[in-house]
Amino acid sequence: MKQIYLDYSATTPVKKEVLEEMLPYFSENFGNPSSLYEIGFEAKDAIAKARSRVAHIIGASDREIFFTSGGTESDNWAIIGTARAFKNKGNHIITSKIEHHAVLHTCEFLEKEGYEVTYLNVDSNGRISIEELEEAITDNTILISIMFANNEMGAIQPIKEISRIAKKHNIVFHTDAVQALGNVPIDVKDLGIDLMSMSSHKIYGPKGIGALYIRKGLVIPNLIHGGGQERKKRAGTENVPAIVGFGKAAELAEANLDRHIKELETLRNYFISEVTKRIPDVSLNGSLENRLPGNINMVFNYIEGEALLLAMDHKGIYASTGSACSSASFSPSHVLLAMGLPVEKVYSSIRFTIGDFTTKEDIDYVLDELEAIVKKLREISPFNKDNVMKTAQVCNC
Amino acid sequence: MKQIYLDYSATTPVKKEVLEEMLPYFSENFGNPSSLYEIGFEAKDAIAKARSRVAHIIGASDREIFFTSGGTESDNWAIIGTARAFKNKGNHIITSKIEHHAVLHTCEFLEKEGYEVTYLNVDSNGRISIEELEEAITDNTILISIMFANNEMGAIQPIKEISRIAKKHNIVFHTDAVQALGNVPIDVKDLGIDLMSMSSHKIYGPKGIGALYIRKGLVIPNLIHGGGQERKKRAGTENVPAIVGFGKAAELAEANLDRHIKELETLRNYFISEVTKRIPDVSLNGSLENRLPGNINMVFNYIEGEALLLAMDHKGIYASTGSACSSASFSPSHVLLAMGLPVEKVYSSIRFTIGDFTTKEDIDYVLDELEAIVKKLREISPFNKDNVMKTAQVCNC
Amino acid sequence: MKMYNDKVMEHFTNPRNVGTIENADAIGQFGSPVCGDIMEVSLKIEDNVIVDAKFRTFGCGSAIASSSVATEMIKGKTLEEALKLTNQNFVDELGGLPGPKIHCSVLSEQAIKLAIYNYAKKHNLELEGLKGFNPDEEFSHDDEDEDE
Amino acid sequence: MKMYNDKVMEHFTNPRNVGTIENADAIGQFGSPVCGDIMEVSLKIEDNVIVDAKFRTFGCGSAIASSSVATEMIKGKTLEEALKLTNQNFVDELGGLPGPKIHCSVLSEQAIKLAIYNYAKKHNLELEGLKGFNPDEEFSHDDEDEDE
Ligand SMILES: Cc1ncc(COP(=O)(O)O)c(C=O)c1O
Ligand SMILES: Cc1ncc(COP(=O)(O)O)c(C=O)c1O
Repeated sequence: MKQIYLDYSATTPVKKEVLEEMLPYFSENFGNPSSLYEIGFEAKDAIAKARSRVAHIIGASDREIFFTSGGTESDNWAIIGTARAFKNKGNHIITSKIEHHAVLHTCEFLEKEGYEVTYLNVDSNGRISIEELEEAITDNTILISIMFANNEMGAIQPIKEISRIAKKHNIVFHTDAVQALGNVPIDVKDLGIDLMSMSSHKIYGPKGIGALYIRKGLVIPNLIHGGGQERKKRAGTENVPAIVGFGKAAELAEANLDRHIKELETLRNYFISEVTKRIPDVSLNGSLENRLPGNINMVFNYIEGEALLLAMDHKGIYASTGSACSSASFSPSHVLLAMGLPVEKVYSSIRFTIGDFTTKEDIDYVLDELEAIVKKLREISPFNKDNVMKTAQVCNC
Repeated sequence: MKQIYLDYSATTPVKKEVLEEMLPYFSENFGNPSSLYEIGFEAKDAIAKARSRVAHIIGASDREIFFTSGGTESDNWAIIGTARAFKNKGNHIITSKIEHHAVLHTCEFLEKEGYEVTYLNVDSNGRISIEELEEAITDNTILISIMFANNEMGAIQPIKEISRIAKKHNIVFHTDAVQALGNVPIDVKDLGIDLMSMSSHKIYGPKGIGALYIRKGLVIPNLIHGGGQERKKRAGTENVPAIVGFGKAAELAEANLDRHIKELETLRNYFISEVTKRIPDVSLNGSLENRLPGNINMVFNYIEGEALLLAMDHKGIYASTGSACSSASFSPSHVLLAMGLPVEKVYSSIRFTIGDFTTKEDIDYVLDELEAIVKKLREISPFNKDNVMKTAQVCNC
Repeated sequence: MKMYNDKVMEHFTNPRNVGTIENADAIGQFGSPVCGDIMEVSLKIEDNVIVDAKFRTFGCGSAIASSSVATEMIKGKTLEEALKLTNQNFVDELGGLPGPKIHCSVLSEQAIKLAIYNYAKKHNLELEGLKGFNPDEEFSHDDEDEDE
Repeated sequence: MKMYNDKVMEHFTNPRNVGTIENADAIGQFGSPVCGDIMEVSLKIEDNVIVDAKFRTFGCGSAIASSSVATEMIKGKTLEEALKLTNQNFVDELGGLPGPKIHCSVLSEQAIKLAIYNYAKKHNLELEGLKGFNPDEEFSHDDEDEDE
C-alpha cells in the first residue's frame, strides 16, 4: 500500500545528509566534549560548528545559542527563567490562547506560583491584535510570549510589531519558533526577539534536541542545574550526535529556504483549491496569508475529524487533528475554538501538513481518496446541508 | 598511534547492536508516537518495549519508568519535584558532599529558595555514615538524596541501609544511580528506593536520554510542562531512536552484568597492583571493597594530574581527573577533598575507568607508558620523597 | 500493536445498517458529552421484537464500529433482551477497543435505550430494563484511564 | 582544534632547562593561588646578566611549557631585560595558549621576578623593573574567561 505522510508539523524524517553527519559521533568520536584533550576536543569542535549553523539561520551570534532537549524544554526555560529573573519587577505575563501546550501549561504552572497571565484572543485568522496586546500591558508585565507560527493552523504572527511594543514598554519578548524555523525567514536582530525556542525534529533533524536563543545581555537563571556545559547555562552531558544533526539540518534549511517555501506553497494552494472544488461543504481554517507554507487545516462538515483520520490512515495517508501531543486526548482544539470556530466545526477539522518529500502525485492520490472517504462518511452521518449539527448538541467538556 | 580509552565513566561508545536498533527510527519509522494510528503506533510500540527493558534491569514495573533527557534532568526532577511536593511537610534535604554537580547544584538552587540542605561527610573510602545520616534527620526532613555509586572514585553506598532509615522516618529516598546502572545489581523494590536517576550514555547507549524511576504511589510535580507525553509527566516529543537505544543498552547490560563485573574487576585489580608494584609513591583513593568494577582513582605523588593526563593523551591514552563536567574547570575534586585527601594529593590524582572494550593488552600498554611518563614528570617536579609538597603551599581558592 | 483490531476496522470501513428506517417505530438520538459524538438509531418493532435497526453516527471510528455491531446485535431481540445489552457486550463483540475508546461504545447503548424508552413511553409499556433509566439525567463518564 | 599547539606540546614533552643549578646565584619559588601550580627557578648571574637558568615545576602542561620557554628566553638577558618580560611574551613565544590557560604563564613571570628580587635584595641592587613588585602582596587573577 502507498504510504503518504502528511503530518510534517508533528515531526519530520531525519534527512539522509543529516543522519550521515551524525553517525560517526555514536560509536567512534563518542568522547565527552567536556573532557580535556584530544578525544573530547573532536566532539567540542563538532558542537561549535553546529552552534554556528543554528546561529546563522536566525542571524544570531554563536554565544546566543544554547542547546536543550527540545522545543518544550526551550519554552519552559524561557518562560520560567524570565519569570524568576524579573520577579522583583513584576508578576504579569502576556501570552495568547493559541500557544502550544509547552507554553500554556508552563504559564499555568506559574499561575499556581502566583504569577498572573493574560491569554490574548486571536481573530478568525488566528492572529493576535496589537491593540489588545498593548492594552493588556501593566506596570507588572515582565514577559510577552507569542508564538511565531501556529502548529495547528499555521498562522504567522506580526512578530516585528509585537517586539516593537515589548521594547517600548521594556518587556522581555519570547517567541516559540518551533514551527517557524526553516519555514519562514527569521532574523532575530531585525525582528527584535529576546528569547526564541527552536526544535530540531521539525526541520528534518533528530528528535530530542532543540535550542534556546538568548539575546546577548539578557540573563535568565538555569532550568536544569549541574555540570558546566553550555557555558554553565544548561547542564548535562552534551548530546553530540543530535547537536551535530540539528546543525546540519539548520544548514540545509537555510540553504533551501526559498525553494522550500515556494514549492510547499504551490502544493498547499493546489491541495486547498482542489479540495474546495471537488468536495462540497468544506472550508479552510484561517487565511492563505501569513500562513506556514505547508499547513492545510480544513473543516469537512458533517463528519468527525477522527473518523476521517482513521479512514485516511487505513489508506496509508497520515494526517492529524492538530498538535500531536493532544491528538491522543480527544479534546477539541483550543486553537480553533479560540479562532471562534463553532465546536461542531472544530470536531470536523483535520490538519494536513506537507513537507520536503511530498510530491504532486502524493497530493493527487490523497485528493482522490479524500473525496471518496468524505462521501462515504457523510453517508453515515446524521447531518447534512439540511440538517446541520448545532453547537448545543455538543457538550464541550 | 594506539588509542586507548580509559574514561568509560565520562561516557561510553554506543554499542553496535544498540545503534542498529536505533537506526530505523531516524528516517523510516520516524512517526510521532503521540499521533494517532499506524505511523505513530510503531514508535509507540518501540517505546513500550524500551520502557520494559529499562524497568526490568532495575526490577521496576513499566509504569514506574519515565524517560528524560539524561541523568542531569532526572536528578533535577527528582529533587526539585520532591521539594515542591512536600513543601508543606518540611524544607530540609539531606545529601552528601560527594554527589555529582547535578545533585549539588540543584540543592544549592533550592537553598536559594529557602530550603535547608545538610551535606553529609564521607569517610576515607568515600562512604557516608549511617549514624550521621540518622542524626541529621529532623522533623522537617523531606528528602534523602544519596548517590548509588560515585563517578570519581567509585564508592558504592550502603543503599539498603539508607533506605531503611528513610522509611523509618517516612522520608522520600532518591538515589543517583547514573554510575551504578549496569555495574551493580539493582533491585529497586528490594533496596526500597523511591526515586532513581539513570542515564543511557554510561551503559553503551546514546547520549541525551535517561530515565527517572518513580515508585508507584509517589507523586511529584512535573519539571518540564507541555504535551501529554510520558503519561503527562514529562512533556516533549519523545526521542524515539534514543529511547530505543537506551532500551537495548539496558537489555545488554542486564544480560552481561555478571560477566561485565567479573572481567572489569579482574582488569582493574591487575592495573592497580601493577601500578603499585612498578611505580613508587602511588596510592589508591578509596578501597577495593564497595567500588565500581571499572574505577581506578590513584594519587601519583609529586606530579600534577593534568600534566599527567596531557602526557598520556599525547600517547593516545584517554583518562580524566574526575567528572568530565568539572575537568575543564581546574578546581580540585570536591569528592577527594571530602574524603579527607590533602589538597596536594588531590592535585596529583587521576582517574582511569575501564569498560567493555578494554583489553589486557591495552592495560599493559598503558602501564608501560604510565611508568615512563610518571618518571619523566617527576624529574621536572620540585617535589620528591625528601621534599614533600605541603598543603599550605597550595592555596585552594 | 495497532490501535484497532481487524474486526473494528471491518465494521468501521463497512458499517452495517447505515441509514434511517422510514416510518420507524422508534427513534433515539444520543450525544456523548465526552467526545461530542452523536448517534441516531431508528427501529422497526413488531410484537416487542426489534425486526430492523438502522443508525447514523457522527463520531470517531469506534463510535461508528460500535454503532454497526450494536444494530446488528439488537436485530431479532425482544425489547427486554435488547435493554440487557450493555456497551461491554458491543466491545466484546468487536473483540475489544483500546482503553480510552471504550466510552465511545456507551453512545450506542444509550441511543438504543433512548429509542426503546421513547417507544415504551408512546405505547405505555412497562419495561424491566428501563428501570432507573432517566434520559434527562446527566451522563457521567467513568474515566479510569484519564492519565494514559 | 586541539587544546595546545605543536610548539606548546613540544616544550611540554621536551622541556628545556629542567633541574636546579648548584650554587645558584638566585632562586625563586612561586605558587599560583589559581590552580595550585608551583614553579621553582634557579639562576646563574654574572655582571647582572643571566648566564644560566633552570626550573622545576609542579603544574599542568601549560605551566611546564611556559617554564621551559621562559627559562630559554631569559638566558643571556640582563636582569633589567628579564624583568621586562611578561607572561604575554612567554605565551607569544609559545604561539598562544587557550584562554583559560593563560594564567599558567603568570607562574613563570612571577617565579623569575621573585628570583631576581631575592638576588637584588641580597646584593642591594636597585632595579627599575622591580618597582612596585611586592612578593608578599596577594596575587590577583583577572579571570576574564570565567564563564567558558
Ligand atoms: C509550536 C510548538 N512548540 C513547541 C513544540 C514542542 O517541541 P518538542 O516536541 O521538540 O518538545 C512543538 C511541537 O511539538 C510545537 O509545534
Ligand atoms: C553520578 C552522575 N550523576 C549524574 C550525571 C549526569 O548525567 P548526564 O550526563 O546524562 O546528564 C553523571 C554523568 O555525567 C554522573 O556520573
